[in-house]
Amino acid sequence: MHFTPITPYHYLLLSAALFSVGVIGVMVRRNIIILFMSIELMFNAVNINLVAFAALYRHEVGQAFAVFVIAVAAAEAAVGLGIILAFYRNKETLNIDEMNLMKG
Amino acid sequence: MLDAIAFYTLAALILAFAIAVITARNPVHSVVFLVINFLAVAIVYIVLGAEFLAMIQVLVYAGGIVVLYLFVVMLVNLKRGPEAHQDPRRQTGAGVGLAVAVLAELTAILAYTGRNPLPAVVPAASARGPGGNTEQLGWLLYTTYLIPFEVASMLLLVAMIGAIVLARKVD
Amino acid sequence: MTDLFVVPLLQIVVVLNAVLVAVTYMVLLERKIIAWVQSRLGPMRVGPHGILQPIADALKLLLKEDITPIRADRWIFTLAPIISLVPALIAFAVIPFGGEATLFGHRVPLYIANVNVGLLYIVSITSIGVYGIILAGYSSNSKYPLLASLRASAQLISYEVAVTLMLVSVIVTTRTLSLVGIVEGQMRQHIWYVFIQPVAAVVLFIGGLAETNRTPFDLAEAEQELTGGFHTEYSGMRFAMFFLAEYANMIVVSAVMTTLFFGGWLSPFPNVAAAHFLWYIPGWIWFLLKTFVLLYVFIWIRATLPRYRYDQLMRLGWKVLIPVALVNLVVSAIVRVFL
Amino acid sequence: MSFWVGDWTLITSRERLIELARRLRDDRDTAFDFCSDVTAVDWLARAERFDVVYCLYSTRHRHRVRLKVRAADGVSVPSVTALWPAANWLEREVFDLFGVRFDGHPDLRRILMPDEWQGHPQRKDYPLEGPGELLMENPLDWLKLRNEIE
Amino acid sequence: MALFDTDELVLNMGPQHPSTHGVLRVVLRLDGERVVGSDVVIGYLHRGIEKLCEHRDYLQIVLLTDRMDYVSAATSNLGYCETVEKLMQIEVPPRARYIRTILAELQRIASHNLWLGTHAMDIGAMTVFLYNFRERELVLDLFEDYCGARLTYNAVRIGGLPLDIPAGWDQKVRAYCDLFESKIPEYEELLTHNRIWKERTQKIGVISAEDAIALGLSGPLLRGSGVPRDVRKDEPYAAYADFDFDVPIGTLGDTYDRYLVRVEEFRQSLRIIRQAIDGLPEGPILGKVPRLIKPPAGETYHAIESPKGEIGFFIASDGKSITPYRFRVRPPSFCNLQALPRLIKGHLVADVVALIGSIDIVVGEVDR
Amino acid sequence: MRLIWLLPLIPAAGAAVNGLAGVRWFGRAAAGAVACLAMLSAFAVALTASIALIRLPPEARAYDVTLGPWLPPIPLATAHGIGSFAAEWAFRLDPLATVMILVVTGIGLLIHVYATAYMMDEPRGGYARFFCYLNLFCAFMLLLVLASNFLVMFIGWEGVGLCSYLLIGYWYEKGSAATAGRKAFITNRIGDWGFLLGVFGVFHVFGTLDFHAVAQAVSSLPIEQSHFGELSIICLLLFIGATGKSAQIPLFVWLPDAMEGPTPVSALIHAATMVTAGVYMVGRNAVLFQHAPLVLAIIAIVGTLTALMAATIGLVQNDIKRVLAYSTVSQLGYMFLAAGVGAFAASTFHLLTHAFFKALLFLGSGAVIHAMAGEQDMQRMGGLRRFLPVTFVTMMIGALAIAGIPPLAGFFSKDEILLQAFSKNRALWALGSVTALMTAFYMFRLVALTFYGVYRGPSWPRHVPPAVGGPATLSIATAHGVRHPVDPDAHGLAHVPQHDLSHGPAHPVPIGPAAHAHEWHGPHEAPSAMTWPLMALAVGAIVCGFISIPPALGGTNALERFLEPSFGGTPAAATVEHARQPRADAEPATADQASNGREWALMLLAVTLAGAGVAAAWRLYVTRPEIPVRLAARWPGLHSLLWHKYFVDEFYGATLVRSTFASARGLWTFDARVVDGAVNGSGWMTRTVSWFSGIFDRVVVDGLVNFVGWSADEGSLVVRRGQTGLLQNYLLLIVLGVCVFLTVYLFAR
Repeated sequence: MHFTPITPYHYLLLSAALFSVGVIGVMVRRNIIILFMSIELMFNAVNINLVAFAALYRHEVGQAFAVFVIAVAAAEAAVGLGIILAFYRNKETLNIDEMNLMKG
Repeated sequence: MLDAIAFYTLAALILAFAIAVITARNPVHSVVFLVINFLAVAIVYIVLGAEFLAMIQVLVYAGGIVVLYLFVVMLVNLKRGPEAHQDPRRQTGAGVGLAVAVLAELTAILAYTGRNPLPAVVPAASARGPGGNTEQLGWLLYTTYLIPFEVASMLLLVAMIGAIVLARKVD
Repeated sequence: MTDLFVVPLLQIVVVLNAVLVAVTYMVLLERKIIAWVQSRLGPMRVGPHGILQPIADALKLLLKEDITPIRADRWIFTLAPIISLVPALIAFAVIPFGGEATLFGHRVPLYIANVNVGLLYIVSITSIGVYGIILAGYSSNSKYPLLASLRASAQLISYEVAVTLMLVSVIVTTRTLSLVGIVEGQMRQHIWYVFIQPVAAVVLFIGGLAETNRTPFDLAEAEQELTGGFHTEYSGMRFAMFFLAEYANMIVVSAVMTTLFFGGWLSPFPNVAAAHFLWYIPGWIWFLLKTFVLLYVFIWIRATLPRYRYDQLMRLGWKVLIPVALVNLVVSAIVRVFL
Repeated sequence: MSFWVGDWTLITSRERLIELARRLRDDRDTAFDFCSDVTAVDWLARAERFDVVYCLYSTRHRHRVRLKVRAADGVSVPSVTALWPAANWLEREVFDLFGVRFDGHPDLRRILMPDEWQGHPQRKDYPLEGPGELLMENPLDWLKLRNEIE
Repeated sequence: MALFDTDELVLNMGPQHPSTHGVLRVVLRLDGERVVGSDVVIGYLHRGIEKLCEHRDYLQIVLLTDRMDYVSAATSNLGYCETVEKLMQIEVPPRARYIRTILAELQRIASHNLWLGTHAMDIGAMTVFLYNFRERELVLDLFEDYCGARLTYNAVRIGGLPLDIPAGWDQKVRAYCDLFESKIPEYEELLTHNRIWKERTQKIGVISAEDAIALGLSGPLLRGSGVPRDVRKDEPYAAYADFDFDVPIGTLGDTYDRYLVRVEEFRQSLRIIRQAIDGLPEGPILGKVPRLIKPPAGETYHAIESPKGEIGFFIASDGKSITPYRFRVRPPSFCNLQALPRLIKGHLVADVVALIGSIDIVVGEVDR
Repeated sequence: MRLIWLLPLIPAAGAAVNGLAGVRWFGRAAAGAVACLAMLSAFAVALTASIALIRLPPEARAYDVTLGPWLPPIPLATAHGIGSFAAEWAFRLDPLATVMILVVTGIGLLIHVYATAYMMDEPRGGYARFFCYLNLFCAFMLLLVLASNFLVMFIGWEGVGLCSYLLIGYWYEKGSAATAGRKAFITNRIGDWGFLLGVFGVFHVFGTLDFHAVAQAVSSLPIEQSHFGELSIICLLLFIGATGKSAQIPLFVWLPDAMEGPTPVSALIHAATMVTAGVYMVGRNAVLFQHAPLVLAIIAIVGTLTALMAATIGLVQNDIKRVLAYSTVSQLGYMFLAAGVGAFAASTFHLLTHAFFKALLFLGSGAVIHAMAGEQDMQRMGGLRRFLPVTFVTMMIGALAIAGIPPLAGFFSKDEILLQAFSKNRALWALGSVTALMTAFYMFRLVALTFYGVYRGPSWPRHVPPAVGGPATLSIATAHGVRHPVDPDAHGLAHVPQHDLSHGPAHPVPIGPAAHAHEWHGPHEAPSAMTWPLMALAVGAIVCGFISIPPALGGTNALERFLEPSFGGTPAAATVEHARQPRADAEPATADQASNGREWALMLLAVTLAGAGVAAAWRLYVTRPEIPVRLAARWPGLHSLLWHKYFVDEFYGATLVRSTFASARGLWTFDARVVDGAVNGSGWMTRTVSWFSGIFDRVVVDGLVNFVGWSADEGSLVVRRGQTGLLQNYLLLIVLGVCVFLTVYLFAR
């Protein structure tokens, strides 16, 4: 690893860091909306990875996968936010710690 | 040199705003940081030669999905702060620790692998001339990945219907 | 180095200033045209025929007290007008005002960038502008702006679907996303695309009215209903920014329409030998002329039509424009593939 | 019943008001379906000091009549809102300005004066002057103050 | 937005709001943008005119009536003076009655002009507003010619008129009628067949004939619901019995019908003015009026048709003082405004604005 | 002509649209328009195909279309060894089919149009459902008549039966309608059983189901003049099928009850088209039947008896639709009489004319019922001539036509049948003539009771209702565009619910054309969508007789000539026909003239009889209305017999139904005693055994299971604590997993 020139590894590293930030966000925050945003960060980290690989291998497959990831993210956001709204209606809270219906 | 400057600036921006997203107290602020973060990521895509993806990133992510977040944040006017109650069983510290560990390990792996010198990033677009990679991407999506593409569109449709059903007023 | 840095920078400076001036004078133009429609004179006091009125207005706005409501979300309140204005301005980056011109021995293109995803760029950039309105409404911590911002965001998102779909059918015709390429395509095909895609042109124009929050879709800033809408709580320079953004957006929409459908910088009948005398007028003048005509239509509509209601607007968007756009897209694709 | 300068006036008692009003509204020959106005007159000297006046009109026969009910201070009058929804605000106004209460009114609040206002300004014994602000806000306090001074 | 389950939003429309036509306050309970409940709060402009009048002599009161419905002051003057005339059994000379009719009808046109302009403005059609104000100016000019004032005319006296018409005034009125008649199509062209205008007004705030009568609506609102009631026809006053005119009525009782009714009233007013100008009799303009106006003890109620609806005056005299013992106005705007919560329920915020405009209130008259 | 396969498809498509989409989404106008449009286009196709067919030379007038295989060839044993059972989607357009498709589409179209107005008061969904059924019916009927083999015909056969069931039971909320539908269906099933057996027989004997092939095969077989061979059996079975569908003795009982359906249904299905399917089928297999003269004789006798019996019942019925129903049965009997004497062409001719005038009469009765707000009892009508001029005139034309008054359609066809019967068997002819007399009588009884005399129906408010609102409301009403409530023309289809006065107490939910929201304001003419079809049919009833004027009247018997190839089939069959038909071309000229004279005489007699019937009806029901009452009083037994329709229903009830019930009860008793006893006994055994088993189970097995559960419960205590329901705890584990994986990856390299 050197600082210059910029190789795909740099991008992979950036992606790893972004991913970790997302993970920390998911771990730490209790507001479910922010949780979702952290997940979006993780998606982005993955996308950076894919695009970096696409640049590395000079082939658009990586970008194609990134497109799919974006589509999945959109679907996830739509359904997830729908669930949030439905949940909020019933419980008047967005605190993930109060959403423990799956408790054993 | 220029690309190094660009990369480090962008990386700093992305990470800074990502951290801002997860630390902001007000969810609306989080959303705003998230938008800026996404714009920065879009620029990364451009640098990597994926203009189409960059535009999609802005259009779909920043312009579409995050607006949804903003909407929900504004619709849900909270009577008590969501961060009011913390379940004691949740090991926040362990989570952060593990995340950092993952990062460290990934860095280690990359550093280890990165010792083999790789060619610098040459954006795919410049390799392919002025037509850009949009056309290639289109070909790829509509030939090799046609079925995944259609599946994705079905997924979006289902998600749309699902979201409407979920968010509908029950009466 | 000159071509890489100096020329674009100069271009940016020129375009930015021109746009800002144009926007301020758009306000005057609008006031004048509406006045004429309503058989009165409009501003007459500042300068001959009110020609300096925009400067006076700008000065007034600059010197006005800039109030931040006490319970507003302070920095978002400040950020919102910026978010609103910046996309409107940077959208000009890809608009081709003309072909190429020779200036001081340099061949200078009359556009800042010829991006090969130009059309997508415009769409994605304008989609960012929504944030300005939503955040303005949210951060004002006031009910009218909140209602307005919800209205505006729903409206913009809905109409964006129709507009983008329409753009796709235009792309099917043009086979390129580059705005320069589109103009050149019209040169090559000897026809303005408005004649190939008339439905797209009409829907795009309606969508453009809606996306720029203009009458009859100006619900988000309906003075009579929401006391000014999302910028109710704004004053001074920050209000001016919203104002500038709206007019800049109008110009963007008109310019894009011109580029897509009315042959951009091309003179009328560029391929007819008899009309070659029109070449003596530079392309960018043609471009501005066409844009101006479209802007005039914007203003004309404002002077003529009442305002839609929110639900009617959404109905129009979802039940009329989007189906029309879809049908148009399918038809365009069929024509493109089979004919 | 009286007739003067072309106007018919009926005077009735509070007990019979509703019955009479219903007859006036529903009878085919009277059919007073339109309640033009409800107001009151404060005859200060009289024992039953208020006249509550209902101005009625018939959109079918195009004739008018006035219905009058007398009420002493503090005595309430039955509300005719059930017969003529139009009387809603008009009765509120009479209550606001005269203090005549209406039994059975769905929403008897002040209408023209602020909710916390004291006294009923259209009464003949309402003070007409006072020391500025205090009168404007609390005329009865001012009255008390004046009495103390005297 | 109604898709999502949101809490009810309480929105204070007014007392400072561009579309509440003064200091009207409407408290709306909204579900999304749909009105689920509302409360109309008035009284911000309450000046106690009724109380004031009980402390002014009969002539001074004419001035105060100007200040009630300040966009149609002449009708208020007329209604008041006729009530006192009825109370005192004063005969008004025919010339005065004719001129009073002309003034009342000009006033109706001016008032409807103002209404149409602001109503269209509320719905977003700004050009109509300016067109209407342009023509309203002309009426105000006529009034200025007649009495020197443009808004509060004080134009009628008990027993007749203070002034005869200035020379050439009748010709000006005639010219005005011709001019204005050519202007009505301009408004109609912009609105009547405009799709957006129709979508915004048709089936908005529908009120049936029975409900309209029960709610005590009067004027164009009642006629818009299809009830052919007009005080000018049913209980003719001034010189209306001499003229030939139609009472336009609507069918459905929605905002669009009320608009059509008022626009047609423009034309009917012009018809009346022309007949009055053509048949203007010669003679005195003031009847036999005692020096001291002190009506006998008694009370009366008299109503005329103001542009807003039935404006009635109830005056009780104790026969001893030179001031009325009780002076009461039946304000049409007040009674019509009562229907607002009923009209706006279930509609959207934008319709609230249209309906406030459709009722045509002047808060000066509502609050008095 | 290549497009004849479209004919069933178009109405089927209409039915699909109305049934799939219409019931949920269409308004009345849309549903009606879809159905009528389907019929209109079908009619257009039929017309073009017919014209194309007529243009061909007579011997070439047959056109086959095979759409494709339906069943692949299956080897099956037949009487002549192994045959290959194959079925194709094959259609055949020949002159007979041409007549039928024209009748089905043409009259069907008119009735559709009529029904759009008649059914206007149905709920929106029901309206679309009705038109779906009606279209579906037409599709099946066309399939039936166009079929070129028995199997395709059977689909149509069953399909029309189904549609008939659906449509009779259209007002399924009404008990009597549902019962009538079931009755029709079950009775038809009995007939279908015969038909199906006949088809099996056909295949067994000939090894094919194609009509043409069967006809060819059969023409080479000898005629079973005296013995009752396999052909006769087949024909008898097929005829049983025909009696079911065409309501002949003994299976006619369903048709009168089928009048529970809406009147257009009665007109289309139970008068004009479906009930003629049996006649058509017999005609279609003319060659086959000609080889079984014994069966033909049975057919002729059954037909005659049916005609006579139904006519006698029709004499005394009071329900307007029932009179017409019995009349239909009677006329169908006529057709079978004609078929039985071998005059298939005459039978088809009568089928055609009958389709016109009977549809006309039914629709007219529908208009009357509509006018009387659902009243069907003729006793409660009378004098309607004034109120319903159009209906009156058209129904008069129909009655004249059915009575056989020249020159209306019925005269020619009926005369032809009688002539043929005369030449075959005088007894049949005599009975037929008596029937003709009775036909004229009861038809004019109907007309007289309905349209003449004094009005006997319920009264209606004639005075102006008291004005409630005074001048203000009146002007409101005017301003609102609502017409005045006392204006008789203003209310359109307004009636009072008075349905079922003749059927006992009405159903709580008012249904049928009588269910109206508004008050009934007296009888009134039907809307134009109903009167126009009436007029069109009236014109048809007048002129359609002229297409086959007998030679005696200077005509050429065009229709019969046109139809000849369909019945002849092969030269051999043609010779048979010639041999049996004294009036055929081979006869010498003198015989021709003699027969002409005879024809004249017969015609005169027939017309006289018809006139006598009319006159009698006129005297009994218009000039001296008290006579019928006296007559009924004098012969109470006879009247009761006729009034109760010869007690056939009761007879069936007492014999067939009760015996079925009795046998069912016997079986049930057996079931309860023997079978249940055995079952119960074994059950008791099982219970005893299982009690022991249960003890074992509780102690040993449960103990084991509980132990396992208990140990799992105790054992999972540790694990369960990790199950916090907290999302992030789970995520923590995932990240831990990733971390471990990466560690392994990092150090394992």
